[in-house]
Amino acid sequence: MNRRGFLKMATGGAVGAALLQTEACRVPLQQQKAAKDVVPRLEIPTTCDMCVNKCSMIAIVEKGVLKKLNPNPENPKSKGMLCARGNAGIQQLYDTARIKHPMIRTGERGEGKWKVVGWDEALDFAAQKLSAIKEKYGPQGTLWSSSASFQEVFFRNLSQAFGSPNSVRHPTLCLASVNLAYSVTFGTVPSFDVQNARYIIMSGANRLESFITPDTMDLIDSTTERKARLIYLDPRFTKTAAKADEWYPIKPGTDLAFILAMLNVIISENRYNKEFVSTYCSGFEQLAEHVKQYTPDWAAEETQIPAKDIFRIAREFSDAAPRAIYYAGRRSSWSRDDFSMRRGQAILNAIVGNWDRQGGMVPNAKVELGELMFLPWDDPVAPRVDELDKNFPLAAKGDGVYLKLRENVLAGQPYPVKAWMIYKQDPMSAIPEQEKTLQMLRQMDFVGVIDIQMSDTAWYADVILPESTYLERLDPVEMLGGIRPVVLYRQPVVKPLHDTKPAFEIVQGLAKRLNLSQYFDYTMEQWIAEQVKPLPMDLPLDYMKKHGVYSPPQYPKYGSTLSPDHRFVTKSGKIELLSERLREAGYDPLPVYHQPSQVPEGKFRLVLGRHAFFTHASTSNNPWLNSFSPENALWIHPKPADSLGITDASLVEVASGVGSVRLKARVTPKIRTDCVFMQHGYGKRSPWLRLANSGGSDAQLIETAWDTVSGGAALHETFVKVRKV
Amino acid sequence: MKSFRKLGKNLGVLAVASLVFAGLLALVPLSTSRAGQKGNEAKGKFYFKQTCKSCHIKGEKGGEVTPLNKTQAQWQSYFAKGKHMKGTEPLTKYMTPEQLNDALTFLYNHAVDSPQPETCGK
Amino acid sequence: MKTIEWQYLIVSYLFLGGLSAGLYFVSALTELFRKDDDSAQEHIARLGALLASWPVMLGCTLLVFDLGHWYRAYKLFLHFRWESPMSIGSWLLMLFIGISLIYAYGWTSRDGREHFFGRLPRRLRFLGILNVDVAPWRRPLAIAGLPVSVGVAIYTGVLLGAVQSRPFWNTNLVAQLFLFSALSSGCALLILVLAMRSRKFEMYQFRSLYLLDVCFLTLEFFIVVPYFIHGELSVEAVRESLKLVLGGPFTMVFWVFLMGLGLVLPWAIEVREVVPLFLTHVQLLPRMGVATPSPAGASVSVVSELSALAPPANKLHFSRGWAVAAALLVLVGGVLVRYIFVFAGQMSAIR
Amino acid sequence: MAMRTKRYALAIDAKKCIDCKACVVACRAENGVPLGKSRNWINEELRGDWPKLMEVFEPEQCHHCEAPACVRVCPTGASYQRADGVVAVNPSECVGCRYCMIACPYDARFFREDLGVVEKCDLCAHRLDRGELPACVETCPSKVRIFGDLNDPTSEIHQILEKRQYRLKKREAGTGPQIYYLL
Repeated sequence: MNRRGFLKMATGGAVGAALLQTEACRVPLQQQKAAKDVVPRLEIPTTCDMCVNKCSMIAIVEKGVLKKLNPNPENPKSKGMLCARGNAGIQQLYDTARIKHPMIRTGERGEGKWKVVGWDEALDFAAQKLSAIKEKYGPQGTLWSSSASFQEVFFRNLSQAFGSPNSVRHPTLCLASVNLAYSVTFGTVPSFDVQNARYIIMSGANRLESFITPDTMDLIDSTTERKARLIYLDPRFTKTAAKADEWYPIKPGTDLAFILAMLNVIISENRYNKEFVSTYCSGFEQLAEHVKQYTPDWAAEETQIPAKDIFRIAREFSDAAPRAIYYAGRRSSWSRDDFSMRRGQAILNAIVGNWDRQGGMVPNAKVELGELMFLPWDDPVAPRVDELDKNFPLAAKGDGVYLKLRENVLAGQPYPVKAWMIYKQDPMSAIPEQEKTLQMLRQMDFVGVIDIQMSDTAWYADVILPESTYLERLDPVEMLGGIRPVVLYRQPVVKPLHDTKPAFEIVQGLAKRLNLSQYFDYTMEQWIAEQVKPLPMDLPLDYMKKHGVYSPPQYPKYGSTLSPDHRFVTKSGKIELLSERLREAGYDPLPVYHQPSQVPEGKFRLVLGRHAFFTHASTSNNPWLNSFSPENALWIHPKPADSLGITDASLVEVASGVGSVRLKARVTPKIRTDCVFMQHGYGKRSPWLRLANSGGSDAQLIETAWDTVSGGAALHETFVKVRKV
Repeated sequence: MKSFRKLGKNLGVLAVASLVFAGLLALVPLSTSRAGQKGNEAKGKFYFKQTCKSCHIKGEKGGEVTPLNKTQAQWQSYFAKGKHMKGTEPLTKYMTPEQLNDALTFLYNHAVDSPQPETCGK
Repeated sequence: MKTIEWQYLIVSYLFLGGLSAGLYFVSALTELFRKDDDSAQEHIARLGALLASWPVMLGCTLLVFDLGHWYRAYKLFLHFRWESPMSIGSWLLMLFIGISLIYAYGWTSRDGREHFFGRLPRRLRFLGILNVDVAPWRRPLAIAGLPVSVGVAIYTGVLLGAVQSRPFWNTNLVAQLFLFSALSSGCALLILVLAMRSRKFEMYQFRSLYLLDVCFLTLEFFIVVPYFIHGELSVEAVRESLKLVLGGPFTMVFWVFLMGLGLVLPWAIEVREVVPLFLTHVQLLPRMGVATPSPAGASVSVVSELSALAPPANKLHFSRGWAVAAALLVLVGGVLVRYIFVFAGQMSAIR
Repeated sequence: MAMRTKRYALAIDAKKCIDCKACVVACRAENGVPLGKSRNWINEELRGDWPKLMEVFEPEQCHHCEAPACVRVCPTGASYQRADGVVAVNPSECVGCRYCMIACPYDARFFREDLGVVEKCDLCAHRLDRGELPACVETCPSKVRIFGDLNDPTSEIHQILEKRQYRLKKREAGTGPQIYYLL
């Protein structure tokens, strides 16, 4: 007899009494409640902004309070998903540590003494400072930096109308090397149809752990439901590695050797797509000649991946083509040769012919949006301070090269830059070698920051202009190209909680005071009305308000560029395996392998990464997200840890050539013995970011180094000493 | 004969005129090819969209025209010829030379063989 | 998610509840079997009766304060859920407290009551109606209360044992262990109070307490042994959970403090104290029940009559010190049993 | 077992889980779960030695058992089971004795110090009553969880459980768990 039976026997006499009670408590609480008070419940479709992926969601609002953010399944990209960050957007809105009023610095920079002021005073102050610097140094004496946002266009327009050539964006801290590599090869940056691929190789990207995007979901879908193989190269056993079919702890910086050896195998064994190569590609003969030297046996030495595996992977990859992908994805530059590595991937993808095919690379489809037309400003007279033409002739002009720009500003070359306007960016945390960024801030006569939270950069600003969060403002309509292009709408779901403004109104306020009003003489509603005009429905704005997203039904479409007379947007009109543009600019027209610098004795290569519940350094102070990882730790393999006397959770000091930080060790077999790893986003200086103050800041450690072609910050070129404290 | 002479005279005038025009034309491409990249691209886009795009869109009589219709060299030579509607009317009918220069800059910079460095946040 | 939800308040309550049950059980048993003229036994019964209600009431107070809402405790008595050991337990506790209070009232002296009610303020005089002599009801109350007290004592173990998900608990032996540990604690507290306070009686007059306690401790021992045998022969989860005491955080406290100091040592002391009485003379036993007011002399005289057979005289003196020591050790053991089982049980889980 | 017209349950395809915590945050938002507590969570297990490592992520929450131990031991009936199988807590009846937490083989319950009551996953019963999916199910990026009515032969969960093998956790606890871990 089981215990339950025993109890029944023992207390059988009381059954009658029990029956009376059990009935009464079976009425669900929710039902009792619902009958009493019915709160009006609004469902407002809008677009997430916790990272750059622009997932569609539905805000549940009761009595003017945001209760919940649900995914909006109408978006064919984000489908029915909302990640941890998306769900934690509520916390960003109701964060008590938000900047609630415009503020002007009263004490020393970084002292944290602020005066709360009205908008007029703050804008007058900023405009007067900018004008004074324009007077003294010319408009080029101002630097304008910003990151992707639906309202970034207004900030960038202001910088140009002001006459400054110096706007700098985040891509050289992000995906500049990939974009450039695919651009010079295909004339565009394609999307990867991971959902339909059968064979996926991923290196230099940690897609399942570091970033949740539609690609992440599609990858899981293809690897689990459609049995696609995932081959993953990473010095660290990440969550992507946990899900991969094969994981190789490749020696950092040698990915290109692996790719070149694959090219070698595929070409020498005639496994490339001959028809495709002859119809659409140029420079194949030179490529074939070039990769002869890169044998798998040679690559095995370089990469520490067995030659037989390189052979096999190359064969499997070409067999699976065109449903085979060497995945590019979104990521940073890791080495000084990062561009070449990405070029190698692009070439590899090209010669197996997986262009514009289901399960391969697909050029992005677009939905045309209208544009509010106004006569723009005159071009700036001065050249860019980072001297792009001279240093990085192929880099995107509007984005700039962040590290080179910092070097030049610090040197005052070719001219002084004395004002820095920053929108939605935290250079202190985002750029390697924090000490230099701090110097750069200190040498400015004026620093103005538009942000929603007191970032480390805002902490050193002269004036802070608080922006309303994405849940409190109306944004321009945004088109997101891709295999399934979408148009996205972001509308306010609650009234602004504090004395904050959308960036557009801040820009308008500044423009008025800088006598530039003629360029901002319109309303957000007018701007949006022009944008939605070409959409195919009768009342496009009403549609967007009701649905939050529009996606043309005819996608996905494959093969629209697959006709022999199609002209690729390259110099030759072909897919350039050998790049004319690179040759013209004085670079190697084919990817050449350079051995990475070796890890010095007694040191480790510092490798970086992040987890998908954080967006870079911007959400590590969100309490809901921070709770998953309240501080970062230094991953170190048990072997070196033993010899250094480091045990799990013991405090260690990590020192590079430019700085040192202290954080706890995490002794784990999930990393190579010659590397240590730390997560991005911690060790903040700003006391307002209380939760993210813990742990160590990677920005303090990483040394200044960049990819020679794209200018992207090379983040894995730093060696560190580790010692137990 | 008279009429022939007249014709010849006229032809001569025409020839001189055409020579002068050709010379002028020769000057124009020289100046535009140099200034092709020196105009104001943003303004050029504005003029292109405001003026050209009123007819050159899908379904309108001009047919769709985007920067990607031509290569950089083709755009340059098109503007050098300065003729519109299969060479029947001058481009200057629609824009000032300065505006044309801006428009060329825009089209040149986004031509089908132009570098297309893409960015993030699109 | 794994937390230790029930902590020291619950440990204390389980101990105090068991203690009360033990006190009542011993008191009632003594009352039922004592001779009418046996003043020492009557003393034991009275002492047990008067003490029995308090620990459990204190324990219940602790229990209420361990709840998330102390003021919602009344809800426990708006329901009777026969499947829930806690529901049964709370009703059982109420019943027990009621009976034990009436039983205790039955042991109050007439003088004391007169005094108490006589001094009530005028406004409360009507309470004089409560000035009734329940003494005649002592035996019926003892009979009625015996099963209830056993229920209270055993229920604390059932409460734990009825949890399928905690393999450390999920055996009926826990209930038995808690029962005998509770009864033994009751005995021990009586021995302790008597040893510390009584000057009227000779210690040997309370041999029944010793005997009972030795029995209870012996039974406890023979529950612990099969508990391990059973456990080791059981499913993996149970074997796994036993590691908590067989090589885990509770090994030391279990074997040294509970088994050694809380069980074997007091058992040994009590056996050492009580055995000579049986070795001396069979006839001694009935006579020992007779009240002999003079402390030292009488007992010596009895013993000297039988000096030929008896062990040395001093062996028959019950030592106050040993009694106190043994009682304290038993009580500490009683607390430790609950401590170990409450904590280790919650740490055990099916994997 | 009593006949139910509906039997809500979850199937979990753990190999799709990438430990992104979206479900945990969605639940926190939907149900006002205080920081430091959680109605659902993700178990991680690392096996093997470098470089032959293996890591498994497995979301878990209340198993909404067929014979829930928590409901049985609850002294006040605050823990109850709905006709559709959902096991829930009525906070106004809960006295906070935490016996249910101890009785739960899955440690799926937690005590809210601020309210003095025990809480747990109720599969977002209020959402179910509106015809919506539980928050964790809806938000999951890789769609690890499949929610539905086992008694409905047309439901996805019913069909997938007919096709695929599954594992139930701690069956020996005898509570009849209803989270089906797909193999």
